[in-house]
Amino acid sequence: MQEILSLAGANLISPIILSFALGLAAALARSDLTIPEAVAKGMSIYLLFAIGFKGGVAVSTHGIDQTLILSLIAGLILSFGLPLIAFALLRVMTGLSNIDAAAVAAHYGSISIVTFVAATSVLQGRLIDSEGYMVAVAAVMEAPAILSALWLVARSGGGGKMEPGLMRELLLNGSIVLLVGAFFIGAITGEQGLAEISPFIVAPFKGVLCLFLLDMGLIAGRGLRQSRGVVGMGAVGFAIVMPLVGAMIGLGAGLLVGLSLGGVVLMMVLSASASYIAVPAAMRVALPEANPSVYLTLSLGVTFPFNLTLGIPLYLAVAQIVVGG
Amino acid sequence: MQEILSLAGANLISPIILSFALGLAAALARSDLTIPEAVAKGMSIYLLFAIGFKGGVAVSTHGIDQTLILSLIAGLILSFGLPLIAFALLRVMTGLSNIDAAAVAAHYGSISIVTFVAATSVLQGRLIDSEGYMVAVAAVMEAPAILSALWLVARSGGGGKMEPGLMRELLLNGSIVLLVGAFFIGAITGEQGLAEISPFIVAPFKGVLCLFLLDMGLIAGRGLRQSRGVVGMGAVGFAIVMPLVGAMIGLGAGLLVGLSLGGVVLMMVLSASASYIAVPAAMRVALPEANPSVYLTLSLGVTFPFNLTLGIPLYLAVAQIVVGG
Amino acid sequence: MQEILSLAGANLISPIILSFALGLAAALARSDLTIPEAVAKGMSIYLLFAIGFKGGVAVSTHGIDQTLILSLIAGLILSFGLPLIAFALLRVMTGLSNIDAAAVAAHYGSISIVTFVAATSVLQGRLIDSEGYMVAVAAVMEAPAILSALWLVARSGGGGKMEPGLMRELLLNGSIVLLVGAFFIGAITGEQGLAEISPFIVAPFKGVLCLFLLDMGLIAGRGLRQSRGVVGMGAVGFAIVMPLVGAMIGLGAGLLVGLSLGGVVLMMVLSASASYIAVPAAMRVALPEANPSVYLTLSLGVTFPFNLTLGIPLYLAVAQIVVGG
Amino acid sequence: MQTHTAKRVEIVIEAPLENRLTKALTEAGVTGFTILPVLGGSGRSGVWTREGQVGRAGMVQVVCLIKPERLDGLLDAAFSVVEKHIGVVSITDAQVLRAERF
Amino acid sequence: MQTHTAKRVEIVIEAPLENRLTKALTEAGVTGFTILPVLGGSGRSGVWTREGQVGRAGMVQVVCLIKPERLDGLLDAAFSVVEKHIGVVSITDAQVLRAERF
Amino acid sequence: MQTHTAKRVEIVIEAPLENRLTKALTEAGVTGFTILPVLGGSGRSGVWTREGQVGRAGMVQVVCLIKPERLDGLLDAAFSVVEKHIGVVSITDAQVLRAERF
Ligand SMILES: Nc1ncnc2c1ncn2[C@@H]1O[C@H](COP(=O)(O)O)[C@@H](O)[C@H]1O
Ligand SMILES: Nc1ncnc2c1ncn2[C@@H]1O[C@H](COP(=O)(O)O)[C@@H](O)[C@H]1O
Ligand SMILES: Nc1ncnc2c1ncn2[C@@H]1O[C@H](COP(=O)(O)O)[C@@H](O)[C@H]1O
Ligand code: NA
Ligand code: NA
Ligand code: NA
Repeated sequence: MQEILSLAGANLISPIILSFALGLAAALARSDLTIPEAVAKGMSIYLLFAIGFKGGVAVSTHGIDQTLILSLIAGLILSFGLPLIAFALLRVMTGLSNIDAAAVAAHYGSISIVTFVAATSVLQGRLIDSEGYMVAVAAVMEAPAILSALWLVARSGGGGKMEPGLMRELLLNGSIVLLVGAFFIGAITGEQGLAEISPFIVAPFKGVLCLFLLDMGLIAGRGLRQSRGVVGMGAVGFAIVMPLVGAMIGLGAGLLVGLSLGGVVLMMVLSASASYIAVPAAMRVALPEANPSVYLTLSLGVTFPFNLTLGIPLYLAVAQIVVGG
Repeated sequence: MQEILSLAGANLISPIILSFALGLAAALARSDLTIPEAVAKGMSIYLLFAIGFKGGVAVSTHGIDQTLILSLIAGLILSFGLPLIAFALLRVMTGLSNIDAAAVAAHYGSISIVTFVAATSVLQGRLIDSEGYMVAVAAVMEAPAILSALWLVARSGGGGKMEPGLMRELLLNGSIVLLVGAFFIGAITGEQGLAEISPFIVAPFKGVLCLFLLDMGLIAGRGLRQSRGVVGMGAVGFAIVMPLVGAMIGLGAGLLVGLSLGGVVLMMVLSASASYIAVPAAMRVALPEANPSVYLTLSLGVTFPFNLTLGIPLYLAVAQIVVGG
Repeated sequence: MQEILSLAGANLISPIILSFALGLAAALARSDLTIPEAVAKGMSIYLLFAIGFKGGVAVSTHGIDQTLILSLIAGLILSFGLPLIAFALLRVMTGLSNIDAAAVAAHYGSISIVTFVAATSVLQGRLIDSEGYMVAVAAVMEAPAILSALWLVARSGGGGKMEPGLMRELLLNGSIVLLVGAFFIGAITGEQGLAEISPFIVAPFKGVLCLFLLDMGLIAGRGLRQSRGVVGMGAVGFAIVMPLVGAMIGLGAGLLVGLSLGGVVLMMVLSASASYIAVPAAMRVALPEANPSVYLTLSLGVTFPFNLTLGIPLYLAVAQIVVGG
Repeated sequence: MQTHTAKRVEIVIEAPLENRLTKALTEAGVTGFTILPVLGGSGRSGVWTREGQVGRAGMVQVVCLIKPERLDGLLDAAFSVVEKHIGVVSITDAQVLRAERF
Repeated sequence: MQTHTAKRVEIVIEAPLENRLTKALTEAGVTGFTILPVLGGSGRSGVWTREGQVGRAGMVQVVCLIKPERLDGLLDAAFSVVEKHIGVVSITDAQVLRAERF
Repeated sequence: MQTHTAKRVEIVIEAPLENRLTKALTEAGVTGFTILPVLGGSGRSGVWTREGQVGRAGMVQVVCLIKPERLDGLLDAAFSVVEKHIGVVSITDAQVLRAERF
């Protein structure tokens, strides 16, 4: 416990977390600080490219593990399955309509790549290795949750049919393509490719992440300010319980698959995190009746900061106890 | 004198100044070279974050000086007081209306963070240390001048009443929040935080500053081209005399407060520089009758390049003579 | 031959080329991956500034070669002359109208700065030096081809008169001004200037180039997708034959002028490459009747990837055989 | 100068729906449209802004100039997409140059 | 398709005033508006462009669709903000779908 | 509130022509205009988008509010530039505040 707290404390005063807090505070205080949309998108492209590339290089260096396929399958199952658990929890803990609950559930089955990146950063800071292909697992977990959510809605007769073209859109979503593409470029060019571009994708990475989290803080704060009263205490409770539940299931999956300590932590983080970029856009197409304030407030306003500050160190501590190391 | 000239000469052929000159020349020659608004804003966010952070780290390393509070108070007094001097000078030197004169005065009480950054860069190049908290002094000097200007207008019965909400807007202005926020992040995370993100905020800093000054040159040149005939010789004279007056007052303040050589130079630069980002926007709200061409031409078109090229080396030389070192 | 193939092979699996391929594939698969316009423009400004600056520094270090003036003259002649050859080839190989053929010809007389940058990168990777002022030759070759194209149209009575102001616009085109301006800044500030900003313009250069080529791939792919059926096989053939012809003429010019191996390769690359940024915009003003799909598809969709993948290693191999070294 | 009667239809719609809308319009025989960016706005579903957004967030404005007789087809097509979604549609009477284009 | 008469009000105003305008509109009972970015322009106060600007420079265009009977309230509110400032206001007759939204 | 009759002219034109258009307008005595960015569109010359573009690609929308009696001069000026180029021109009847400005 002591250790968890000191870990969490160390985590809390990193520039990354403090940048997020700054953005959050600025937005709540109604400062006019904003980051231009193009710059925010540019940073997200940079982060996806860098994280994908580095994952690919790691695979090219360490070779393809036997557990690679198992991990991808585990990711798929988790992404399909977690929304069902989330949906059940939401039915118990909140009074959300079927459609809103399904939309929220889709977010929690999918993942937040920034949370993943922040966790990688914490692992690196503690010199804990992780499987490079966890990036590919992240990519695999982006979309399936949406299908589960649509199925949940269809089952209860609430529409939510699969729009023609939506499936292709989901799979060829810009972030997935960039992450997977950069992964393959990294895997093909390997250490030599990395050497060529590492002053771009390795050295300044954490600094860019700070500014990106500043932006996420701004957006989260703005969302929280506008959604006062939209989400009840039950929903907020869900947004903290669900990541814990997800992380435990991710822990089990990681152990079953046989991942290293770092890999297990990342699997927990993927399971615990909730999407707030790709899935919201998909929901506007597939479940337009669902209220965006609800799912954005929960995933970006509650779960994201929870994971960033307390979640990641907690998952790491738990994994260290279970895995040892 | 000899030394001042050689200092000024060395300053003039730095990539930073030449980039500004390139932008200026391109705009005057009506080239279609432009930097997208989002990129310019992105660079300004980067610069504010980096300069604030580094200031905070410096404070965390060198400890909080006794003079910190005194410097902040000096900054406040300067920002409140300089507009009064500027206004008096403008009344003598130019035929500007009360309102235009007050608006211009507000700009000269406030500061130009880019001039500050350029001065820091020159100090670093000469290995002269300065107090990290001068960044906080810069933040403190951004807004008060606006209040003085409004008071000047109100006194002469010309309207310019304090709009409701304007005060909060001024204090929670994006640049102030970012600068102060990054300062605190730097102060909290210290050298360790800096080590994590220095490949982002230290190494490429000067290069980004070059491109940013290219943009400033483009804007200044465009402004000069469009405002031919709007400002008379008297006003141009003011825009060169006022920074000299401001610098001398800043010198006095710096000495009184007991700053180091570097700190004195920065105090001079802050007093000598004129705002061209935050104050113009505030003037559009608070003194809409004032002519933007006048204050933008003077602060960005005349004073900014003057400080950048001749002012900074001059202030440094004077400070070296007075302070010694 | 063996060597050319292995060179081409090594070239093909560089992160730069693979990033282009990723963009191309994403666009052809209709992924919604896009890079914001402002970010793309920001990257192009960065690349032009960096390449110009480094060229200038090289000149300041190695001194001005006797061949500088000759190279500039050679560039001028090539840019004026290549469109005539291109036009003749187009008349033979395709059924394009006079106006379309002239517009395409203008593109092939001008240059692609990204192809130039990629070639520089390959040369550096092989530790082959080149004349720094080749950047200035690139700048000189941007515009003249447009005049030749207009003359070709006027000769055949098809309009295309020189719009008033167009000449000034061409010469003061943003990219030319930035490239030449940065070249002079580099030449003036020399090694010392470079030392100040090299963590910005040297270290991350290749990484930025990757993302920029990702964007070029996206645009090229989108263009190819939309222009199916617009260009026939003859035109595609032209877009591969013309760079080869251009490169051979560039080889001759480089040898005549007396350039080093690296310089000869760059002269070949400049002659072989076709513009897809500056010239298309000029064509919309000067030859609005010409079909943009035709010239963009050929220059960006065919010639650009051809040069990037096969052309550069081929030109290098040929130059090595001819020049030796 | 000779002008021709036309309708100017302006549709504000969520960005993730843009492709579906333009596809529906094209299928309804609309041959031209222009898409303008939107910075932010306010409506029954609250206030929003594009600032700092990363995904396909926000809205766009699609502008179509069409011959009056094609208005109904266009509105049907637009409505089929906008129906369940956030967004507004307005129609104004306009004159256009070069009628052959619409 | 059933359409309803409405007014389309388009206000070009300086960006630093945007919040004050939308606040005044909201207080005047305007329930929806859309904000479009502006690249540049020209008027009595000269030519300007957004290119390269860093601060809250430039202008924005605020578009409101409203029931005709609410036009006067809206114009009063808009005028109170625009009055002393740079900016233009235009009103066109429009038709809208889904009148319940305005 | 007192309003005045005006014409609202909206011209979608290729970005490389923007300067030529605004110059022609100014020479025709048009004293004010506003330029809006365009994200993309579709017409006889195909589909295009601004995304990822580097040069002066794409189009812009120029909006002019003018006194009705100046419409013909404006259209002649606009047409002289738009004529051979890609682009559309629409005119709507509008009301404006502060007629002295147009
Ligand atoms: N009356 C209106 N006038 C102009 N734009 C509107 C209006 N109502 C809604 N909008 C736009 O449509 C978006 C969604 O509206 P709503 O569906 O009412 O939330 C808003 O954010 C505005 O951008
Ligand atoms: N007649 C007009 N038509 C369209 N926009 C205008 C007009 N007059 C002014 N504007 C816009 O309003 C801004 C300020 O106008 P002004 O107050 O006349 O300087 C201009 O920069 C244009 O963006
Ligand atoms: N009917 C239309 N309505 C609105 N915008 C149009 C229309 N036709 C063309 N445009 C715009 O004008 C551009 C060029 O049109 P075109 O000359 O037909 O290729 C298109 O890409 C659209 O942005
Ligand atoms: Na998850
Ligand atoms: Na000052
Ligand atoms: Na060429």
